[in-house]
Amino acid sequence: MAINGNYVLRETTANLTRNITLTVASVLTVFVSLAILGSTVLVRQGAQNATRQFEGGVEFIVYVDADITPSELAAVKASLEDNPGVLRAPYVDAEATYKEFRRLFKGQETMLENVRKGDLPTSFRVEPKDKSVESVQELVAYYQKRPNVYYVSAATEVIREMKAITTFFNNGLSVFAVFLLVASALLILNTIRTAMFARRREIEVMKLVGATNWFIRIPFMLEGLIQGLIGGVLAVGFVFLAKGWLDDLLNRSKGLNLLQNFSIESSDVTLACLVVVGVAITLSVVSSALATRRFLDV
Amino acid sequence: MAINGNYVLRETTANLTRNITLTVASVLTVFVSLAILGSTVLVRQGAQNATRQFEGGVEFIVYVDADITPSELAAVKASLEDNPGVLRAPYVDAEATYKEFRRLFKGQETMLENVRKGDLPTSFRVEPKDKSVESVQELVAYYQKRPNVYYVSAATEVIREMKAITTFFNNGLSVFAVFLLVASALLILNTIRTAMFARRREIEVMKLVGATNWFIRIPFMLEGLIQGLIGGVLAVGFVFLAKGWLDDLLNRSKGLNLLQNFSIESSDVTLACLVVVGVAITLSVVSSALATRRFLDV
Amino acid sequence: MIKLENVSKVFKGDVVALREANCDINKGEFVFLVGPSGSGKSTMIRLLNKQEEPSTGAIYVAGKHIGQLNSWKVPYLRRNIGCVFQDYKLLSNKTVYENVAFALEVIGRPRHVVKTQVPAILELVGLSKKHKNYPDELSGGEQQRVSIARAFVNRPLILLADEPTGNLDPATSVGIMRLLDRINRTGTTVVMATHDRSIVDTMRRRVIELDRGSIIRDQARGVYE
Amino acid sequence: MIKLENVSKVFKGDVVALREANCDINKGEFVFLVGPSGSGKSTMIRLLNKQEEPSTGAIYVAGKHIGQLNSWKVPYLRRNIGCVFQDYKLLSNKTVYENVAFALEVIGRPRHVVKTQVPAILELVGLSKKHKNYPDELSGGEQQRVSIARAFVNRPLILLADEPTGNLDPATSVGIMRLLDRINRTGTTVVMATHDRSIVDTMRRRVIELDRGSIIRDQARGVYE
Ligand SMILES: Nc1ncnc2c1ncn2[C@@H]1O[C@H](COP(=O)(O)OP(=O)(O)OP(=O)(O)O)[C@@H](O)[C@H]1O
Ligand SMILES: Nc1ncnc2c1ncn2[C@@H]1O[C@H](COP(=O)(O)OP(=O)(O)OP(=O)(O)O)[C@@H](O)[C@H]1O
Ligand SMILES: [Mg+2]
Ligand SMILES: [Mg+2]
Repeated sequence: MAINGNYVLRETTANLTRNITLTVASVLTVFVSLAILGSTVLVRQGAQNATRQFEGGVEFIVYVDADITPSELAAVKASLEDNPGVLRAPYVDAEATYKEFRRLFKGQETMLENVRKGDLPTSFRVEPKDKSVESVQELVAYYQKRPNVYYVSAATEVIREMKAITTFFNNGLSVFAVFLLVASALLILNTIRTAMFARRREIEVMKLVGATNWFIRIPFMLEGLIQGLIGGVLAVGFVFLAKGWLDDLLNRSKGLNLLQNFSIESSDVTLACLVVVGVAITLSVVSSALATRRFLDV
Repeated sequence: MAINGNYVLRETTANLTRNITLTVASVLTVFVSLAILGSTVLVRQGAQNATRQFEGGVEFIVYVDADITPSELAAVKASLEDNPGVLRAPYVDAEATYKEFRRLFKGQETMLENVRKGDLPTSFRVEPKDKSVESVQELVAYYQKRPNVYYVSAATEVIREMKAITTFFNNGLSVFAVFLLVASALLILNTIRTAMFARRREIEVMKLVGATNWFIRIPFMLEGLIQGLIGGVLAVGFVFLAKGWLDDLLNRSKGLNLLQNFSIESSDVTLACLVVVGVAITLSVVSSALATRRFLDV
Repeated sequence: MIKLENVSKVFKGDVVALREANCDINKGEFVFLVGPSGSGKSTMIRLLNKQEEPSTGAIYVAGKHIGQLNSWKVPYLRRNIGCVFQDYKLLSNKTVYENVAFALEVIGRPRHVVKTQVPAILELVGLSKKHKNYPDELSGGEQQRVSIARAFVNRPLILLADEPTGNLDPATSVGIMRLLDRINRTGTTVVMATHDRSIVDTMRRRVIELDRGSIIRDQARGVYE
Repeated sequence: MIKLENVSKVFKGDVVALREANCDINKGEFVFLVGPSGSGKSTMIRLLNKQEEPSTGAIYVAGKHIGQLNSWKVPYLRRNIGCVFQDYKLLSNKTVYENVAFALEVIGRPRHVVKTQVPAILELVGLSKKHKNYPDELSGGEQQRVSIARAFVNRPLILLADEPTGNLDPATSVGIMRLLDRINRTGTTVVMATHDRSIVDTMRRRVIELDRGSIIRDQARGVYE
């Protein structure tokens, strides 16, 4: 059966405009839930960027001299591996260090030009067995004085707190996002069901004069998809706005310990947008498909 | 015309259960928007508590000795009022100081028992004309050395940043809350309109057999009110949860400058709950009233 | 009881459904409205019920100029007018019993009245056995009879019936006409639009004939044509 | 063309709407279904259309056992069966023209076909002037005629008509019957449920009489009773 494009267009428009309050309410809720979802992704990424070095159980980093010899390096490595207080201490070689350096100083060209791979101190990311403040401090003090150790950098109180706070906000936002995604799904589901319910006589008649199920279903599914997409596009706009606000906030709070490492890169924005659009499409397709399964058995 | 309570109950229940997805979606959205609204109130109050001393343009506080004589006090006051760099410097007397002390140390009984009104240094809240860091520091240094001055406390960088961050989060949350409140209002409006639309033939018949408008309207309005209230009650529950989480966060972050003054009192929780319930009722009554105005002119 | 003074009803697109109609129906009369399809019978009935407003002219029902009635008084007017609609207007989510009971509940009748009146009227229209069925579980004629039961259950002053036998076989139609006749004998004014020649010819009551919106005949003991 | 083998239809609450019905209708026949209100006429028509499933028995339409039809084939079956419903089943948000055109659009007819067929059929049922009106702006009889137009616009093999003259005055009824007769002469099988004695008696076609669900008479050139 050939489906007439003109017919589909006409019906979909009619559906969307017939119950304009419900359409607006759906789009708004989809928008807000996806915006919150997007913000959650941004905050999570920003926090991850800020604390990436100290991910997992890594509590301090032992930087070794740049001009260290292989045997000296082996000695440091052995002293870490043999230490009963150390759980794991993977080595970050020159290659990986340089990559991370490039990431951190992206955009600052002079910096990038003047530093070459060999210039940077390589390091061990140390995860101690006992993570209490005292025992970590003891270990830090010990390695600080070892030969060939350039510098030991410990996860400060600030970073721990920062993790706590971002976890808190992340959890809060995730809770909102989940509730809102459920609400959005229900709403899209519902807008379509309402549209179908309002037209159940019409659907019954369509079936009685010989329309196939897909002929009836397609305009309704398109309606759901369009709602989801509008909400998604608005949310993507919001993600960019939020990125602007965050940058602004970060600029104004230079010097504040807590946020100094907090940064949002454009790849994070892209990720957030992809998540938002992906969820928007999944949400609307699934809801529409579910919604149109009813009212079709005449 | 006597309205039959039994009839109203039966119809309202039927309306609420007839379109259960829409009811759930409405309640969820009302809940989430009110929860965000409640959280906004909590964060705003907490930040206000933390920075209350430095509200307005107050940049530093001059504490005077507890045993200061009235004439010495007058001298300090005069030196502040005559200083061309000072815009305003209201005096906080023993009474007000003690009140604030009690507020800050609420729950810590030994502290409250051992300190009497006269023990506390009274203070001037100084708002300088020029609020740049340098000129404030100059003024602080000057008054620090004046006779009878016990201590000068300045708004630190941390407090400024804290204000910036809370403002940021407040704005973000407010934006979400506003969008969501609009969505909630539209949803309640819509649930009722859908209910009325689904029953428009019934309403037409009711009117034709002689039912008054109020007879028809009341079950629908009750439906809206109930949805709003359920959403509101859930949101109140969430506010208490959020209070718990915040307390937890504050406990874990003792020693972190940023949050040390951040506190949420039970009066703030009460305020948040009142706001939530108030908005819930207003929202649902207004939406219902608007929604039921249609479909009634047969 | 019912009086039309120069009543016209023009729909959009200049469709004149009723043209300068004048008539006067006394309390207790039984009037047939006849005329071809689209001649304005249903329109006239809808005007009496204030379902539609006349374009010009005045309509009096029970002594009241219904065009000047406050809108909040309309429900009270309608409680005195039972109406059998051409399309039945039954509530599809209520059973037969509830459909009829509804007409009483809406006007605030106490429950014991509902409980005695409804079964009685259902018995009268021969639907006692179907009282638990929903409208779409009924045949066309059964739905029509539910509509009649609902219109009469609160003993209105006036009964308007728009083709109450359109979907009924001759035998059942005769039964319904006997019922309407009985209702009329209790003093209720009955106005009935119909196409059924045999019914009009048998009953020999007042006949008002419409043609393209105009009253072309008003005969005391008339026939269909 | 149509064949019923021991078909019964029992609704919930043990309402037997059709009891062990057997009949065989050939291509091109014109059959009246008569019987009192509630005797099962509409039920029989709904079974042919697969609007309802029989409780027992087999129904063959155009050689196919429709009870064993794949559900995705049902639309194609229905495209061969035009149906005039007792309650019209018009779409209230579409105009008369759109209601009729809809039956063609749904089955994917190209636009130029729609543009020529629809006005022609509206002319035939006498509704050319009302093609822009919505169903609730039509009189009962006019709605019924739209329903007939829609049922026939795609020239089905079979035309089922459930009381197509229930709301029509005698003169218009005669016009509709002429139309159905003409449709029948083009080879379309017509099954029509009716209460109208005069029509059945005038046409003298095959009559199947139902009473409380049973076929009690199947007469070649029958009368109403
Ligand atoms: N709302 C409306 N808008 C436009 N035209 C209308 C409207 N209602 C009725 N009409 C037209 O007014 C005319 C009279 O309609 P009415 O329903 O009164 O006829 P009727 O005598 O009851 O016919 P029938 O016997 O077929 O029911 C018809 O031509 C109809 O199309
Ligand atoms: N869905 C259903 N559920 C239960 N009973 C039903 C259902 N549909 C029809 N019936 C019953 O089946 C019987 C036959 O109904 P049907 O509609 O076939 O009668 P009919 O001959 O068309 O009558 P009419 O002339 O009044 O239209 C009736 O008693 C009716 O109440
Ligand atoms: Mg009419
Ligand atoms: Mg029938």
